[in-house]
Amino acid sequence: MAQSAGDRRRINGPEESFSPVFDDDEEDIKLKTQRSRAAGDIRPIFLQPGLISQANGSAYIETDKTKIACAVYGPRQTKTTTYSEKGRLNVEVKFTPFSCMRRRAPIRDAEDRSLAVSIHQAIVSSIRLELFPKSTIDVFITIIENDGIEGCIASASVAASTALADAGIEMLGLVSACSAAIVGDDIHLDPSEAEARASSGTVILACMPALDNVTSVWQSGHMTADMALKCMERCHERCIDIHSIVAQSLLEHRTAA
Amino acid sequence: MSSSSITKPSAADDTLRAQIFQRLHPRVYLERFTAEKFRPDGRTFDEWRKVSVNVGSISTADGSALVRMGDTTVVCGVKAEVAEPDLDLPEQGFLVPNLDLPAICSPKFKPGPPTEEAQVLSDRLNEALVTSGVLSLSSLCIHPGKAVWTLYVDSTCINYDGNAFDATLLAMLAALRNTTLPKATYDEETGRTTCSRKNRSPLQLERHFASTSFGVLETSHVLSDPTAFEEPLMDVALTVIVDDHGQLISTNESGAGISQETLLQCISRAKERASQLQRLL
Amino acid sequence: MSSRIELLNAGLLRSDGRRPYELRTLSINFASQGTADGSVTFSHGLTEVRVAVLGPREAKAGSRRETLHDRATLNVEVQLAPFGVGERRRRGRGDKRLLELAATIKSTFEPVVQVHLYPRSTIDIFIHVLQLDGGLLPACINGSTLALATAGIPLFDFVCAIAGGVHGTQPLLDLTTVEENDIPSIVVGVMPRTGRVTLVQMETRLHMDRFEEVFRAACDAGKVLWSEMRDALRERTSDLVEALEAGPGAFAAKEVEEI
Amino acid sequence: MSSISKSEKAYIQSSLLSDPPLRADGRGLTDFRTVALESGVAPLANGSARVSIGRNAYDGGGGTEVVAAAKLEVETVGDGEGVDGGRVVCSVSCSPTAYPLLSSNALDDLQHDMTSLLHATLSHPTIRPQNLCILPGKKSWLLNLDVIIFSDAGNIFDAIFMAARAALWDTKVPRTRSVQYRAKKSDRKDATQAMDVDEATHTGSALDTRETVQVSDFELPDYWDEGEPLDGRQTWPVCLTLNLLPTSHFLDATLQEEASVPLKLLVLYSFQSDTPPLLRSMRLLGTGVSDLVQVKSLLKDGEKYARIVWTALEGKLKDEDLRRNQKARERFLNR
Repeated sequence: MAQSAGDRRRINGPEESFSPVFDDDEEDIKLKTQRSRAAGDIRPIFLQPGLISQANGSAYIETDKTKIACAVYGPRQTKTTTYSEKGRLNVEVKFTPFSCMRRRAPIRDAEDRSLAVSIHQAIVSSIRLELFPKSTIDVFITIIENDGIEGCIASASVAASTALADAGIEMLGLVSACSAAIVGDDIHLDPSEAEARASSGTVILACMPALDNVTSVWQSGHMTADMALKCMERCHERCIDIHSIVAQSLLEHRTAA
Repeated sequence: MSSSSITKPSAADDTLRAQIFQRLHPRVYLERFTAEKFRPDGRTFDEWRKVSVNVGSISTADGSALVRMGDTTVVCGVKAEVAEPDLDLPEQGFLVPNLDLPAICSPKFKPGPPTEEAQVLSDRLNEALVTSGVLSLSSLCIHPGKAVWTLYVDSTCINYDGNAFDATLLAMLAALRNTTLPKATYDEETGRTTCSRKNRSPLQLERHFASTSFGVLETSHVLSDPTAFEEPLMDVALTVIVDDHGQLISTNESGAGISQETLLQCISRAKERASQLQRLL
Repeated sequence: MSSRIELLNAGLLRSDGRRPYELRTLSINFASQGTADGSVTFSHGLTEVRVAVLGPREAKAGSRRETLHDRATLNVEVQLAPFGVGERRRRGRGDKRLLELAATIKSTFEPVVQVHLYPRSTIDIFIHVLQLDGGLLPACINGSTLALATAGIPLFDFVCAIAGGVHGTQPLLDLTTVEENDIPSIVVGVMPRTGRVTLVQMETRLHMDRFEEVFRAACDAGKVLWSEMRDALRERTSDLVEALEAGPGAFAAKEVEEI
Repeated sequence: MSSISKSEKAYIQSSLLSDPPLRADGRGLTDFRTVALESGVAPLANGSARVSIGRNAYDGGGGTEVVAAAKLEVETVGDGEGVDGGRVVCSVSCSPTAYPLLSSNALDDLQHDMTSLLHATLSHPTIRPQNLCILPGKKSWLLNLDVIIFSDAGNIFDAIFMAARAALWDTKVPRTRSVQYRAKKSDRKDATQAMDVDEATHTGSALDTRETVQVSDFELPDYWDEGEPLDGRQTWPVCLTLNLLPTSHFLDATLQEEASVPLKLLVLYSFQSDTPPLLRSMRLLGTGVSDLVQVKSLLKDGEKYARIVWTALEGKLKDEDLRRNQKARERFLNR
């Protein structure tokens, strides 16, 4: 992976370096696609609000290998001069360079933005932005370790919603999100990176279980409409479970403080 | 505020007033504490914050560490890649340390390219790792002149509550200690390097050391391990790096001058601290 | 100066069959483009550009600081379609060549557009190059002239631009890419009514005597272009007047014919 | 992308919800504006198409206008990002004319978001054409699909995917023939045979290990047409944007309608005769919420509309094929 040459703002390595090539790559992939839990089970979630003391609100989420930190700053003044009647939600996603199998050079790239867009979509409808004219709510997300982009989007959306609640920002409901992949004829919930790569299609669903509505659907790959609906229903069921985890962790955090 | 109508301000009111006072007159706020020989977070001057180190939790990195120093949290991951060595140094690998201070860690940073602070810290960290000779670069050689390891030591600050340098250096050293490299072989015919997934060996670190930072206020008050609130108010910032045999590796001082006495005092406390940190690793 | 393609054969015919002073086919289409105030699709041989003019209007949020209190500013942006050239290459907005081209076009039009009539405003000229076969700058300038005119922005005069070159001692007009790459060339922009020249660009070496010859030929060619462009504009205007007189719904009849 | 006043928004919303629903241009909720399509608009590309939705009749201008073009490049497998079997890379760029009010940064972000949807959908490994492979394990085609938005008068996603589909349909992959260099004369015969085999069956030769070892390069034989169409060109999906009202939905929104109804569901379907229709992508975009029951019914309706669009497009593309091939054949004969 090439490092941007002559970037004087960072310590630079050699001009070019490459990920190591392993002699037994294929075996490894086969090993990784093996799933240790049932198709309908998601990875265990560890969710901790309020770890980042500098932020107005924050949350750290860990689902097996995936590790994501999220902080909310604001509502604070929007820097541009144009008047906006509603508040602005700004989501920024950053991968740490060591978060993926291949090193990611520390430059903002396409994936960061598309992740941010989908997380924005998942949480924007839950926030009462009309209460914050001329203000911006910044949601910053750092992906420390990534095991499947679908899972990352879902977990990051959950973390963002938790952090928003932790920041005391008024919302209509907590957002929870879950992903699913079609592997063969089965639906595997919360797929890992290897599973998602082996699948023919994936679905990410974000919803507010307390209000029984859907804030985001993100489907890619190919599948029949029936299959997509089945995926969404399964995800929705899990979202209800995730919702109680989020509520629980927020409650514990409040009583502990 | 008419005090006659309010008989007893509640505790919440007091906290809020203290917060406003802290915001508006930070220096006076701090001085009121130091006059009582205490610091805003309840520490005495020479007290350090609690440190915890957690290594090897990131599977996508070849070595990793998470360090919490008080509230300051730094994650460091080492990624090893294969590169061609420099022509004039055919047997030397590369060690590339960087610190990122993203917008997530503090309200004073904005998204975008590295801030000046991050650049300065990255430079100082690079200096510290290079001058101390923590790792012999020739041990990173796979095949002279053809292939060497490049170790990207990337750190990200998740929560910035002062003294990022100590926390990051500790995280980088812990991550390097935790790093294992796959056994690599260079094939002269194809010019490619292949690695074995099963056969991994740890890095050979040459030296163990730690850094300790102090802030000096009005030449007499020496505050160890300053927080994000204290740091900008300090007259002098001092960092001392010593190794596990008590040998001084480097000192870095910025701001107004300090007396020799203070410096010696700091160095001896740094030695004490270094051995404490070594025990953690 | 050797190329595998013979640029000019013994019978004084060029690689695409034209004579030295012959211009390529001109096609001018005034179809509206989105919300643009003036627009034209201008093709000159195989070179095709779309020009849209927006304004005079308030500057975009980001560039409001650049407005001037006593006149309008011109803002020229040029984009190149990745599939419009032989080898696909994405050129971003920061591409040096395109920026330079935009700057040239801007400085060409600054003395021509009556900017003093619109203080504190911006006139945007957006150019999209769809296909490229030589004569990029002339096509952009001619297109911009027409687009500005259709936007109803007062101009002192037309600007008609054309490229010229010299093969051996023979001046050529309206160069294709193949010719541009091989022979010294100039671009001349004339204001035909006043006979003034607002642009002469030369990036290669050319003998003094040859220069004058090409320059004169190019100035004459500019006048020829002018008559074409003026006719096209007149036709459009008379169409508009006709439509205005006929009242609403008159165009519907024309639509049926077209399909 | 246009900003409209609150009262204008309320006016448009209430007329869409009235019974019968009213739209400013008199269309029904599921009516499309006129769609015009022309393929082969960029002669330097391997395939191209221009799509406009709702252009005015008198000068062919106005409306949403999108041009898509596919260009093929040879890539070495394993070099940089080259992948065995070829790959598709999509990009969308917007002319500033299309979004005159956006700052250049906002325009970049918009381009980016459109690119990511187009790329995620069309370059998915499950849809990759088989004949992007030139020499198995060595050389492959890189298909660059560039979409340019010239003007946006609403319903841009449908237009992008229609143009993309038409351009890919129009794309011709040049015929290639493997060549090998061998010194010995006795092997010549074998070599020519190998060439023939390779020319006839492209993918078949991949199984022949003797071939893959020896074939070192390829050439482009001269042929009267520009090549063969992409494999499985029927599978490229069509996009349908359903604009969501509380109780109903409508298609092909204009800019004003888009501004007053912020939530939309994008569904992308591909239809093949032998399999049930496949969902290629689905996205909920904008502010507002939906629910599973609504999504379910929308998927069903979306499939119905998408099939209509697909059928119409398929018919038009076949016409274009005829028109273009006719032209190509004539040109070849007249040479």
